[in-house]
Amino acid sequence: MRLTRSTAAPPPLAGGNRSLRGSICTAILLALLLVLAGCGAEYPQSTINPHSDFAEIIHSLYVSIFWWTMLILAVVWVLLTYVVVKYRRKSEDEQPRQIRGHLGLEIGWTVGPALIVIAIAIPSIQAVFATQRPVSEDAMEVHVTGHQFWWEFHYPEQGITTANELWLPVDQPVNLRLHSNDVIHSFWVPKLGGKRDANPVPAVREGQDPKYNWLYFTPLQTGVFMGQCAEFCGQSHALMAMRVVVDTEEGFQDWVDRWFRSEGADFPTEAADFPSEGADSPSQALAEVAEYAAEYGNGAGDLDGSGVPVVATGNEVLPVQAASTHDDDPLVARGREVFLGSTCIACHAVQGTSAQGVIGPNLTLFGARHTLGAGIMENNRENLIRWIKDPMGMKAAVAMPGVDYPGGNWPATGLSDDEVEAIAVYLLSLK
Amino acid sequence: MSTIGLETPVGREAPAHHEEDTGVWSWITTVDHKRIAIMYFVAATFFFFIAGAKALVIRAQLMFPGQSLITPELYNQFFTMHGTTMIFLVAMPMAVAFFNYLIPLQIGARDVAFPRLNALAFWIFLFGGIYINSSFLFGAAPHASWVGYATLTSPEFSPGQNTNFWLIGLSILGIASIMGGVNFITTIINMRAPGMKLMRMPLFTWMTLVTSFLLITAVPVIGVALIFLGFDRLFGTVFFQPGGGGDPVLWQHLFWIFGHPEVYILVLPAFGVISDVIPTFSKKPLFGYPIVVYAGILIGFIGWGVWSHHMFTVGLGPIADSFFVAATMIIAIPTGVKIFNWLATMWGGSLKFTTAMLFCIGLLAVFTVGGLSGIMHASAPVNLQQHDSYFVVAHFHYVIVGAAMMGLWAGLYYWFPKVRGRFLDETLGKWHFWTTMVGFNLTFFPMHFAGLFGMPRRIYTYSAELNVDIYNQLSTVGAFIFGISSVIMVWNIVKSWRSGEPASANPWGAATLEWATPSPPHHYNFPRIPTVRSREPLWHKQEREEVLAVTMPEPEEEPVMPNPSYWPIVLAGAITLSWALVMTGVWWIIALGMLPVILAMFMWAFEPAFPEGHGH
Amino acid sequence: MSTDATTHAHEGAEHHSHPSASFYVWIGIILAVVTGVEVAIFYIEAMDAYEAPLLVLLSAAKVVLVIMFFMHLKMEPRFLTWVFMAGVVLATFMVGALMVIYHVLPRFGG
Amino acid sequence: MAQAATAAVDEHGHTSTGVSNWKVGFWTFIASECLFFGTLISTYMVYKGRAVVGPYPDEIFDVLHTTISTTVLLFSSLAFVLALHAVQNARKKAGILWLFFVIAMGAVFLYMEGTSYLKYIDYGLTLGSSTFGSAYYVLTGTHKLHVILGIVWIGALIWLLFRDRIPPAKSEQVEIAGLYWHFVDIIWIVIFTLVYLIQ
Ligand code: HEA
Ligand code: HEA
Ligand code: HEC
Ligand code: CUA
Ligand SMILES: [Cu+2]
Repeated sequence: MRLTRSTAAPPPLAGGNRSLRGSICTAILLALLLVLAGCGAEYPQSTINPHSDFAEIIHSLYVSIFWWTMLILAVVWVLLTYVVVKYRRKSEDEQPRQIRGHLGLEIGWTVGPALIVIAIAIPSIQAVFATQRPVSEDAMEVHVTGHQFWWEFHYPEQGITTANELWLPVDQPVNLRLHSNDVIHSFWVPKLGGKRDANPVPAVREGQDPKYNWLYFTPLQTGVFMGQCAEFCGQSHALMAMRVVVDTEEGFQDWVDRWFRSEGADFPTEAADFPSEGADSPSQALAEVAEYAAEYGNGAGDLDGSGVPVVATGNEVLPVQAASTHDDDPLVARGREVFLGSTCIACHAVQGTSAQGVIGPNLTLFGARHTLGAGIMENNRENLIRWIKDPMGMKAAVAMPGVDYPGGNWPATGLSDDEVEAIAVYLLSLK
Repeated sequence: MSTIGLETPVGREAPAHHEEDTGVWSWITTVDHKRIAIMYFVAATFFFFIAGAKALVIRAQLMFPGQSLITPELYNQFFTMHGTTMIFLVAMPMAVAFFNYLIPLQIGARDVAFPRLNALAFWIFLFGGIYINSSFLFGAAPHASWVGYATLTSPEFSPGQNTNFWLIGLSILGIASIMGGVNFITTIINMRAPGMKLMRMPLFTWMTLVTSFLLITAVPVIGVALIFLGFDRLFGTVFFQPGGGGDPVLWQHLFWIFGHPEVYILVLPAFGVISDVIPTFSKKPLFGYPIVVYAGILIGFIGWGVWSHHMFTVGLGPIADSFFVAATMIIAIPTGVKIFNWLATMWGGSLKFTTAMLFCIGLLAVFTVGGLSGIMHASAPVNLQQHDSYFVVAHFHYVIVGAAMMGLWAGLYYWFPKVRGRFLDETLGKWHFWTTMVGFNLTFFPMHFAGLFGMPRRIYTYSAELNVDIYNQLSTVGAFIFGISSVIMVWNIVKSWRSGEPASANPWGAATLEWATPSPPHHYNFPRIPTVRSREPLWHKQEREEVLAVTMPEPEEEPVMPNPSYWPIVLAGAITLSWALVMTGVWWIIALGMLPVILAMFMWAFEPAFPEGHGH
Repeated sequence: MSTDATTHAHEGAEHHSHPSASFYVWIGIILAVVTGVEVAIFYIEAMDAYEAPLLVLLSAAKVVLVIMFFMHLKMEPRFLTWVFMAGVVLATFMVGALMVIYHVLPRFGG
Repeated sequence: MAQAATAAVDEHGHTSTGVSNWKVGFWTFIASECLFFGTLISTYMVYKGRAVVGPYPDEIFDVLHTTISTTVLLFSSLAFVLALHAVQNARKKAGILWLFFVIAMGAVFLYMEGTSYLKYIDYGLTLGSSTFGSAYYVLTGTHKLHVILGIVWIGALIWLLFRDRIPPAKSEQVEIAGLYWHFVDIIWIVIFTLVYLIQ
């Protein structure tokens, strides 16, 4: 809080007008109060508490500009106070000297600020290039897709797709490629650096490169960092948050491994008793899902064959690995069965199962997420049950059906309370 | 040197021998710039309350984390319409009210260059304002923010009429703005009294000229952008549709190419006002007059080359970013020059703290804060943290409310006696000022902190985890205090309109030509046009006597003024209607809608503008 | 702003100072010829390298001719030129700036 | 109308610049129009070479055809100056005749451009087919609308001339319409170069 305290730097006052001085003092006191209120508390989304190289560049720049502006403010306020106090009209027939200007002064207060502007602009421009410098070779690439109203993270090198929680290894440069298939969103995790918009990418002709935005930084400390969509993107813009988990090198590797292990011993391609609403066989159900994905996945930013991804990334079925269900709760097995048998899989994917929907967040390792619903609440059984029953009740305009209303072009799920609970337990078991 | 005019002529006791009509019809058909000005002011104040009420609901909703006083959809409509209304229906028309009243008086003309066009612009503005607000009645208020970024406004993500109301409403208002701009440029260039050289014009007139140039050059840009958007929504073009190769970012360019000059459209009139008020209450001519004029022109000009500072997060690349960083920061220099010249005007003066002067001083104090946070935004890397956070909300309310609005309120207290022949109540005025200062700072200062601690803007609620409740609570309390201050202002206006203390022709001992007319002025302003010999015609004894000898007496024969006409209101109604029909998206309905416009234009063209025998 | 228009000076705005009809015809012919040259440049392949700047230059010349003589801005008070130039300069600046942002900067990697 | 206003607001009928309010106002309006078309042209230029699907400009533009229509429009401007010249010199009949020529050439221009439109639509270029289609039609369509408006205006002038309502002293009414017409011509000069010649 070193920084904010100085906001209150009182311009020194010299005698005079009582009411004016009083009000200025009150203002200063008030500012102090605000700062004090600020000091004791924890600000998880603070812009002035950097934890990455990017954020640090910005912060030191901000601090220097801050002091320049405080200097200017002090000068203006001191002059103003002086003038107001000193030159009050004492009698009605005062005749002040009629001065019309002074060339020296004009030059002075043109050149002075000009110098300050230079002093601010040069480091700013340096920082512009420093924060958009060429990417180093060992940088890890992650493709970020903003959706109304959640985040998708695809790791092309690892072949992982996850949502709403971005896992990163500490001290490892990372290069985020940002885009959106619907409206503009903006990726912002203040402690890890500035924001950058996730724009819908205009379709391009064969052979031309689509234009993506990039955000390149190195997290410098482990921890869970809060972030939030910063570009107004519709009804639930306020509820489009996220977490970035910066883990140790090993922790990150472990997360990657777990992602591939999380599920899938019995990928039910052969299972005869695979139920799906209105579907006679599992293969038909899967076909429906694929069709659905083709149809609606295209919907938002339909870029028909332009070379820009039209559906969310990472929808290929990845190789099945060893099963590992981390929970002995008998509900898990039941939940899994219900989940794979309901409309959920039209939109959601769980690695190693028949659930390979790409319209909603990938739920692999969902149990390991700290939050639910794009970072808006704690991920626990109670919240999850409520969410599955009534997502719209928790987030207006969410594109997901509830138990008794349709959503995102899909009918109500019609699940019973037991089934919902089972699904919740199952999803939480995916760690 | 000169002596300052204290022996001023008294106000007009008896009404002019030409009895002016006062009925409703006379207001509807008026082409008198002074009456149009009053209507502008009343309408803008009305919209101020509407938009302010929305702000209060917004603040109530944000007082505590996780509240749900209103639905997210309604919240989005409220902040969108708060911003849209405040900018296009409050700040701009309120400035235009001052242009209208003062420009002919300050340059020594009897009316503006095109009186009927003036009335037309007013009615279009009013109908456009009503049209865009009527969307609430249909539950379809605009909801995509005042900047309406594509693709959120594309038919796919904003089905329904909400966005159509917005884009059609804004284009209607745009027509009025361009008409106003043309009219004031012509008036100022062409209708100055003998001797009123450019470099003798009052600063307010100068800033009106610059603002008008910004209007006629910036508004067409958003006009075309709105046409594109309308075509995308109604006729299937792909200007901003990524699927068809359109670039949503182009909308942002076009919007801000308009949008940044727009913010100077908001603030320059206020700068003009205080450049006239401060000298009067300092009993000193404006320090560095030509420099202040050039600085204003420069601000308007450079203001054209900085738009992408609203787009640093869009990913334009480091070269473009750097250019816009530098261009933006350069604006600090002419703005600072203005500030220092105002301070120098007061330096060594004899300051009288009337309410008008207090608002000027308040403006100097708080505008600097807002300007400096603008400089922080202008540093692209820093902007990446501050953009779309409450820090920006703090910045622009500090400059808009703290400068544009406060400047106009200074003007209100200053010129009210001219308009009404009565003073605004100074005691209530002081209450207004101090509640404004307290309420304003309490509302918007804490927003800096909310922003620094990571609160994004345009969110209907925020998480308690962010720990920004205290700042939001202070803001909310401040907003309600600010609300009270606005009520005091209106109360003061209403009360003083009826029973304020009578004011003489030049009650403040001011220097400029508008004070050489009785309060209120004749409807023809000047019986005979005075000749001007200096920048402060009323401060130089001999010149004052000459001017007053020409401007004060009742004329033997009244100058012929343009006829009243109801065609402006009819044409404005027809234009609004025909524009509104665009919502149908059916080309022949739109074409049919043009008929009344053409008809009204025809009738207008053939109606004599002047009484029999006076036209050419 | 030294271009100060004082009230009583009618800066040569009288109509009879306008050129004769044949003068206008000559301007018209020049315009047509320049158009012909432009189209020729378009078709001659050897000119491709200089095509864009040349064409812009030639059409700018045509625009200036029309404005100065057909619209006799040359004969009007200086102030009108200022007003018009404000529009032209800003519009040109806008077109140029957007072209640079969209077509030039991407070549430098943004 | 506004000339009259000038007289009423200034007893000597003087204006500060010596030209009428109408003329100052109209030049101001033209400055505004520069930005209007500037934005349309900017957009066309931004999307130049970026259309995702055809037809592309080089596939459909017939430069010779457009050269002819351009030249016609150019000569209509010349006809207008001659009309104004005639009106100013009290040669009413000649004035009317030249104005008829202006309208005729405007109509030829519209006709030729209209046939091009139909051809382009045949090729598959529509408002919504690509950014090229959108930007091209809205830019040139807006220009065409200006031409139509100009024709209506000139029609009204002819009518007034017939009725002897425009004596030489009031020739400014024709002059202002001329400013408009020449401006529309200028815009086409720019469009012709930027859209058709530089592909
Ligand atoms: C009245 C309106 C007004 C005015 C006058 C200004 C003035 C300025 N504005 Fe502001 N601005 C807005 C209205 C205004 N703005 C609005 C409405 C928005 C938000 C729109 C939206 O997104 O909804 C905005 C947003 C905005 C942004 C984008 C923020 C973001 O969204 O990320 C930026 C970035 O550069 C910016 C910069 C500036 C600057 C540099 C000035 C300068 O002109 C300020 C210059 C003044 C000073 C600097 C103080 C006085 C000078 C001195 C005492 C001299 C010495 C000073 C120095 C040497 C620095 N403004
Ligand atoms: C002229 C411009 C102007 C003015 C004067 C104001 C004035 C105020 N604004 Fe404004 N504001 C904007 C322009 C302006 N604003 C813009 C452009 C935006 C951006 C919109 C967007 O993001 O798209 C914005 C956004 C904005 C937000 C951010 C919303 C969000 O991002 O989610 C907030 C939040 O507090 C806010 C608050 C206020 C307050 C409290 C006032 C106060 O000053 C208002 C005080 C006035 C009153 C309180 C009126 C008095 C009314 C009563 C007493 C009620 C009685 C009612 C009746 C009789 C009907 N404004
Ligand atoms: C129409 C597609 C669709 C269907 C069907 C669907 N969902 Fe979703 N789901 C979504 C979308 C979209 C989101 C992201 C919502 C948001 O945060 O804005 C989501 C989010 C979730 C989340 C939170 C994910 C996170 O990372 O926070 C869970 C858990 C979830 N869905 C479970 C289910 C279950 C269980 C079902 C079936 C009963 C289901 N969904 C059916 C689309 C769907
Ligand atoms: Cu996504 Cu806001
Ligand atoms: Cu700006």
